[in-house]
Amino acid sequence: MLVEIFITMLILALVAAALNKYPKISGIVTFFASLIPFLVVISWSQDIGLSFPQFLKFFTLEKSLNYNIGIATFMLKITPLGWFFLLLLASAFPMAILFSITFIKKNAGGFYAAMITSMIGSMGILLAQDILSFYMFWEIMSWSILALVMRSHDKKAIMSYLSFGVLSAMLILLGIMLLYSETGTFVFSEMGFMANNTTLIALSLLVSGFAVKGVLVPMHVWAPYVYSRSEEPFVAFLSGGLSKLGYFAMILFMYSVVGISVLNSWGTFRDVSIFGYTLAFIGALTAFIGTVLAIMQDDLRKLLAYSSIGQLGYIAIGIGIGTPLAMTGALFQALNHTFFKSALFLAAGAVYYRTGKWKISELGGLGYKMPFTFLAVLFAIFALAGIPITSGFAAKWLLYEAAIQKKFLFITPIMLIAGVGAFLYSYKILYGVFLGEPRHNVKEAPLSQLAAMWLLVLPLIIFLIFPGWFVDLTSPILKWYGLMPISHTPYTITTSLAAYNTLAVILALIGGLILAFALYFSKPQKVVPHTDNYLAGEPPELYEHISMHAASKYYEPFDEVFYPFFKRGAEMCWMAILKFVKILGEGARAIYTGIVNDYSIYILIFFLLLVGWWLIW
Amino acid sequence: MVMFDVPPVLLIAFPLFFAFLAPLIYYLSKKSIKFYTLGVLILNAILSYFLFFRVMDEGVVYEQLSGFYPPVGILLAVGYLGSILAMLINTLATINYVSFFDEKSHSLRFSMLYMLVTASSTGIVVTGDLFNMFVFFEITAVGSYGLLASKGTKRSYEGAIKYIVLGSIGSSFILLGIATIYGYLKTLNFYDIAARISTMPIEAKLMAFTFLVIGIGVEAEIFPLNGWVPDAYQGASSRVASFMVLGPSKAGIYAIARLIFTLIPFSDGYELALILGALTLLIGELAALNQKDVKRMLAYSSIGQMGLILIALSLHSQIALIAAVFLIVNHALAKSLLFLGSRNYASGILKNPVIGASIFIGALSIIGMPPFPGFWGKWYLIVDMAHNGLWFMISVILFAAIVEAVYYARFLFRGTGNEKVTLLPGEKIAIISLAVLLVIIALFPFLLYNPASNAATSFLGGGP
Amino acid sequence: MRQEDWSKLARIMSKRSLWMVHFCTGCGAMEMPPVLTSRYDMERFGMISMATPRQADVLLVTGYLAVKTLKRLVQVYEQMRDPKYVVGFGSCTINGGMYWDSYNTIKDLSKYMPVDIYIAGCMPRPEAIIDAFLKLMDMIDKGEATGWKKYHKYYKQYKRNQKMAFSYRLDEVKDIEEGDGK
Amino acid sequence: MKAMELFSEAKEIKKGRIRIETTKDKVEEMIKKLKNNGYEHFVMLSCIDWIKDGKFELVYHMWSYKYKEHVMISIKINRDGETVPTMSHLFPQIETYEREIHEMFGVEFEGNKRLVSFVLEGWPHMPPMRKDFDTEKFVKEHYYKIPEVKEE
Amino acid sequence: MVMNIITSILVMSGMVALGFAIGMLFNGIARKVVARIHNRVGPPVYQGYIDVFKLFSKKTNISHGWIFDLAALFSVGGIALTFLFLPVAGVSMLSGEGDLFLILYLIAIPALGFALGAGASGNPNAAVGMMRALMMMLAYELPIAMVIVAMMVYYNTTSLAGIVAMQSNLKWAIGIPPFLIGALVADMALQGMLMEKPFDIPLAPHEIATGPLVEFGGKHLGSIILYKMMGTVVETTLFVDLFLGGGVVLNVNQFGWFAYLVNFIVWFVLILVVFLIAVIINAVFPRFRIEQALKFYWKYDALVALFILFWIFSGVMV
Repeated sequence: MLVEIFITMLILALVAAALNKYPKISGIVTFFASLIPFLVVISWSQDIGLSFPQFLKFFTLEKSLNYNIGIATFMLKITPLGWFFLLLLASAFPMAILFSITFIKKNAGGFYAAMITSMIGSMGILLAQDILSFYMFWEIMSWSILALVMRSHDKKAIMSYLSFGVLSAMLILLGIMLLYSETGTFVFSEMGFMANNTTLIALSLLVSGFAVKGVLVPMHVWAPYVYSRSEEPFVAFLSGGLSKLGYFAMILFMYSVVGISVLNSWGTFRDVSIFGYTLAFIGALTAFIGTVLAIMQDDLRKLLAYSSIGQLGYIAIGIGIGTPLAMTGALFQALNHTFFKSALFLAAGAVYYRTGKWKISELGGLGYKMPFTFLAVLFAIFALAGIPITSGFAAKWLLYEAAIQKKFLFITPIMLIAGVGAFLYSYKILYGVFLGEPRHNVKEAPLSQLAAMWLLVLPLIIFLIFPGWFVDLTSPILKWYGLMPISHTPYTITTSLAAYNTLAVILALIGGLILAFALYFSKPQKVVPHTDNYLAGEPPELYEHISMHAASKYYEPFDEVFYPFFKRGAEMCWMAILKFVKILGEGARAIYTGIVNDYSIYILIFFLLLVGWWLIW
Repeated sequence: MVMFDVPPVLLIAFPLFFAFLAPLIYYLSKKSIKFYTLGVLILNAILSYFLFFRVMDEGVVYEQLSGFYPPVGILLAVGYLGSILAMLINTLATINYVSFFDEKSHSLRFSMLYMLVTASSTGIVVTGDLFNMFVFFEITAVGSYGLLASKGTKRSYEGAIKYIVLGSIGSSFILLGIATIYGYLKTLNFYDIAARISTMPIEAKLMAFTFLVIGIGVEAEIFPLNGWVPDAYQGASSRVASFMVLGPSKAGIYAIARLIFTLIPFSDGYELALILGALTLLIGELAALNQKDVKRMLAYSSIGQMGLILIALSLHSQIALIAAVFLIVNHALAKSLLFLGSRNYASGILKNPVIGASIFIGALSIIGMPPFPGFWGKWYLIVDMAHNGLWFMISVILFAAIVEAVYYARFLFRGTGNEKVTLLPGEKIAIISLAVLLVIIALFPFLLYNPASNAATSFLGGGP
Repeated sequence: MRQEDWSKLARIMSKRSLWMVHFCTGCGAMEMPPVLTSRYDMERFGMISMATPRQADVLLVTGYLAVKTLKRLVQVYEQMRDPKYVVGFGSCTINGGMYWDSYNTIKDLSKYMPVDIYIAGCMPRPEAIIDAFLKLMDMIDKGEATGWKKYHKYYKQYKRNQKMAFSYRLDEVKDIEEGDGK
Repeated sequence: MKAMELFSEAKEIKKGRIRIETTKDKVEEMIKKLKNNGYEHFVMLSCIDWIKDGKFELVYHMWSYKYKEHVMISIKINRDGETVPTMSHLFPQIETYEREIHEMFGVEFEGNKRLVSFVLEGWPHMPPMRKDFDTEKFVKEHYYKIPEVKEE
Repeated sequence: MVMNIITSILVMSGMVALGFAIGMLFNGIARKVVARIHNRVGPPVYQGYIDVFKLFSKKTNISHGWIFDLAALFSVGGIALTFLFLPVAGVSMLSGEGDLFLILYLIAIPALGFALGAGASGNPNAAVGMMRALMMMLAYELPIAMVIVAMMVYYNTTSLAGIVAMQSNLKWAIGIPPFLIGALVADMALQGMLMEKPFDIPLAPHEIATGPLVEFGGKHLGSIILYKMMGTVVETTLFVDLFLGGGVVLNVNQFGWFAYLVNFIVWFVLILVVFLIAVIINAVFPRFRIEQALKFYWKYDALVALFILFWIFSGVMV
């Protein structure tokens, strides 16, 4: 059955590609194909110990599958961890497709086919139980992403994605080969580990390879280019969905394959393995650097890209700490990020669809023109910034608690300050795009785009009220790792340090709003247009050519202070390495002089060297 | 499956005979020469299939020629690898010939040379006799000079002359090696030599090995004997370069394999091959990184691939040899595809997505991305190295793969988007068929795995 | 009845919390700093200066007004929230003062917007200013400072006069569009 | 004393102040020459209405920080409709002076693209600085005729 | 059960009302104190009540659309919500249901609502002011986050009520040497939080016409001013809870209602003192430019905070 599902999706990908001339029909076909993974996830829910409503279960699937292709066997099996991440991807994927039905117009067939292929690869990764199938599906996913990135026709994006994609693939290959040579088996479950340096090196290589997909500093250089130049539905899925695969793989290899006891045997720091601590620190650094760079951007997509980097850093923190609290927080952050970042990228696409502009300084005042898009963005941004009006806060709270529980004195302030930094760039999006002076007379986004955004925002609101449901969702994973699920009721989470009661927050907020309403409706009001502003008495109608929108260079003092520190970033280091390799290449090229005499002399020298070798030997 | 037992000699004799018959056909009808050549190549390819299946059925096929018994007489010994390569060379030569189909002035000499080189390359991989192999090498080389020069530009002549010079040096070294062996052992039969090589004095053995490595190394594009490669490939037309990659160079690497496995197997030989392979790989890939000219870049990349194959051979283990077979097949398919597509620009990819996808597949396979054969080759190679703990070499290979990815990306996306694409229909057919072959092997890797596994066993046992 | 009590309370409160916006056109601007600072300290009456007309209750016109300036002044006045009061400083706002024969200076501010209280002098001293404000507070308390109501009521006439001034022609101004300037 | 050396028609009216009377077609050349010889500051452009002669006198004031000299280049044009070429390409600030003089005296400057209203927005009458414009009469007929707001 | 809920709702409403009342009173006190320092008479201390009443009694109210109105709603609602999560004089209303992290993020709700309204007004001054306000927030948040984290680790709880409880019996955090320095650091940060000079560049009335407030008037301005006034109470209470034991001097279980009374009085005095320090600094300082403020907080204040972190770090390791 599982094989048939893969084949069905592949066939639907081909059908979508064949319908290249009819983008909408192709999109609808792909939308149906994109629902398959979601149905698969639901039908597996009972197998991993969750009670989902029975009527949602459309078909029964085998839990594991060994598929022989003649020279190798692919072992696939659903695990709680894989199920959870598949849930994220399978929910974000249909929304991206739904959005693209109206968004993608050129060469739609190729787009949809590549999207489905990337989803197939992701499913394979999440189900893989051995090194070979893991690596193969990883590469299928990576290369279908490349096909999508290529659609941008942007050399920088393609080259940076390609170089880093291959770098990551090679790091992963090296890592898994080391693991294989240590254990002599391909199958994850049969690997028994010794706590030696080889495993440490292997794990470091693997994690740095996955860090490319998970955009951790300093492997993040490709992301801003790719995120800012490709088509929005794809970027939404890439940032919201596919980047999670890096973190899935980190958890898989750190805690399933290698195991916590081996991690701890390399040394611990306050009961957290040094390996995990380093990862957490890199995560915190990523959160900070991503945030600061996001504040400096003017391109809406680049801002979102850097903010994505910053938010993904939190997941790495949680994975690094590795306590039940931290793992729940990391998974929660992964879920939130999937939904809010997909929604934000889709909203950016909707804005572009209507206005044709990406620069924040050229947009403005769309909040009244596209109110539903604005509200979706507002909720997504609440989640991003961790305002306790969406579930975004609960995730960050869990991570903070986990860090304090382990007495991490230096990581926590960095996390906090990155959280505050998120307010800055969030407001830049809100003000620059949706508030302020209206400049475009546009309509609301099309229905399919709105539906996609709102369906993504909805879970954020649900999990705000019931964070306990989320903890239920993750408890199979924690149990699988032998950790105790954190104590909770549907709307409270309790830790050893404090408690968080969402119901109290919501009720108090409602109470506060009632009070504010009472004050607010005490007097009638009239609405004036935006041109009726106090501008030191200067009538704005005299100055039509001057823009009153202050969004260009919005955080200029901030840029002035921070730019000197971020001038020489990771990108320059990578460029230096590239330059060094190029110099090597020049040297290699210089050997081939094009003069036949030289070549003859090479042969002679080689002959003499060999003879010399034999003589010495 | 086997319809009739194909004698291996037919594979060589058939095209040779028809090659010499070609002037007659040309005299009768100038236009039909290309159909004639194509027909011969197709027939030969079909013969090679039969031979392949025969070998798969019966194991190694021996055939004595001219009535003398070995070790005096000439022996043809078609092993598993030989039959795979014979099939590969003949099939791909046929496909590649399709790309020449649209040329207006289809000269007699070209057709003859083409058949000649095909036949002699096949000869190298099916022979069981050292001197015989030398003769075929000479024929291959002479034919290749002509083919490389066939473009008729200054550059192509220059490249061909460089090849002639280096090829002559190589030939003389081979001859020296043969002489050394013959002087001590009084035989040129592979089996005979292999059986009695231990009786040779060590100095003579080393001397013979050195001479032969250098001589064959020129053909097999091993650093530092491969000076002719970039110039010759750059000068030749892309289709000829494609043919060179799939034919003579594969025969050369087969000869190297025979040398280090059958003829003079000793541990330092493997070590030397490993070092040479690594050097060839690194220098080839690094040189390709900055290369602007596409054909020259592909030539450097070819060098790198040869190094990779040599590394695989030098590990002399079952899995590594399987990897080597995969890499050889992958290189023959994908690199000739890329050479054929080297005139296609990024804009062409957009205009013709099928061609674009084919070239993309070729590049992916060369870089070693799953599920294409290049991946399986590298995978098995790295698995074997991981077994042996050759971490440094693994790093070198992976580093080379990154470099490869970078310059292939440049290759795929080069051009400003305004170039006129002038791929001929024949070239397109050839490109697509090669891509289809790659996909078939990608989907059904066991088709290649099982013969490769047999070949590896046979080679490790000292057979062909 | 209750409504009336309510508005009475509102008047008492707002007279003790007059927030001003200066429209500093002439030399009157020089007289304001001493009024605000330690020597005369207007804040003891709850009066502070505000930066924008949106927040302010009192508009101070501190000197002569060119026609071009009047345009801006009208805009600022209309941006203020009701109830709002206008204080005219010095003889320039009353009859043009020393600019009585200038071709570009308006002569009587009350033709263009309702002035609740004028302060005579060229310029008035801080004591006079404080006295005027105390008067204004009295007027607010008694409900006499009704300039803003007048502006709404005779909006057409004010607009006509403003247009006449702005266009430097009397004959071209005919009809004013409907509206009460709220 | 630099300007005295540069131009033969220059007259020193008192110490450090030099007056040059010339015609409008030579002005550009002279300003250029002065600019290149240390008179880097264009102070202002003024206009005088010689109503009896029927002339406007335009005076270009320039100042040299090096020589501490004030040079006044004076030209006379007819009051009725004679145009003057703009000098705003030599010193950008001249554009604003020309704009003002255009508004106040009605002098047309050829080539100045920004002769829009400056202080008087939408002034429909005779330029007010001309001596034949009767200010008092205008004030009486305009400002005093604007009616009071009548309370009904 | 029902009675309990009603009682707690009544208590909470009463506390919110008290908070607003104290906030308005503080506004008057601040103006009076500044006036006295300037050698002026100054307004009466009840001036805050008059101003708020006047603003809500304005006849016309001008809005710039529904997003603009959100500002008024979220700022008052959000600050009331935040106040409920603070332990005030040992009375923990909802502070058991959330912790210090929650409070730090809850403070952002009114600020964000306010920012939405300011942005929606379309006035460039508002945007510039909001930019400065957000940057100021980023600036002071770093030192205060470091100090708070140090305290959390020291007391091994993230709950503010827990921290207050740990300081009972007058074992105030300010008596512990690292937190004495921490209190100074936090007081500097408080100056920025309250937007008092030298960190009042976000408002800067003479420069950008009160920045975010530029388009607010009438009931909108009234709401915002209520939020600001309550904000002073919330922020000073936060400071007092962290460093001065929340003003708890008597044990409630031991002394009953009398303890509540005394605690409330002590709490009021303490927040007044903290507030007056800020006001007095405000009265005598000029203002920093925003990048100067950022550099001040991140260079000097944060450096001292880092020193505290290392201090605690060494203790925790032992």
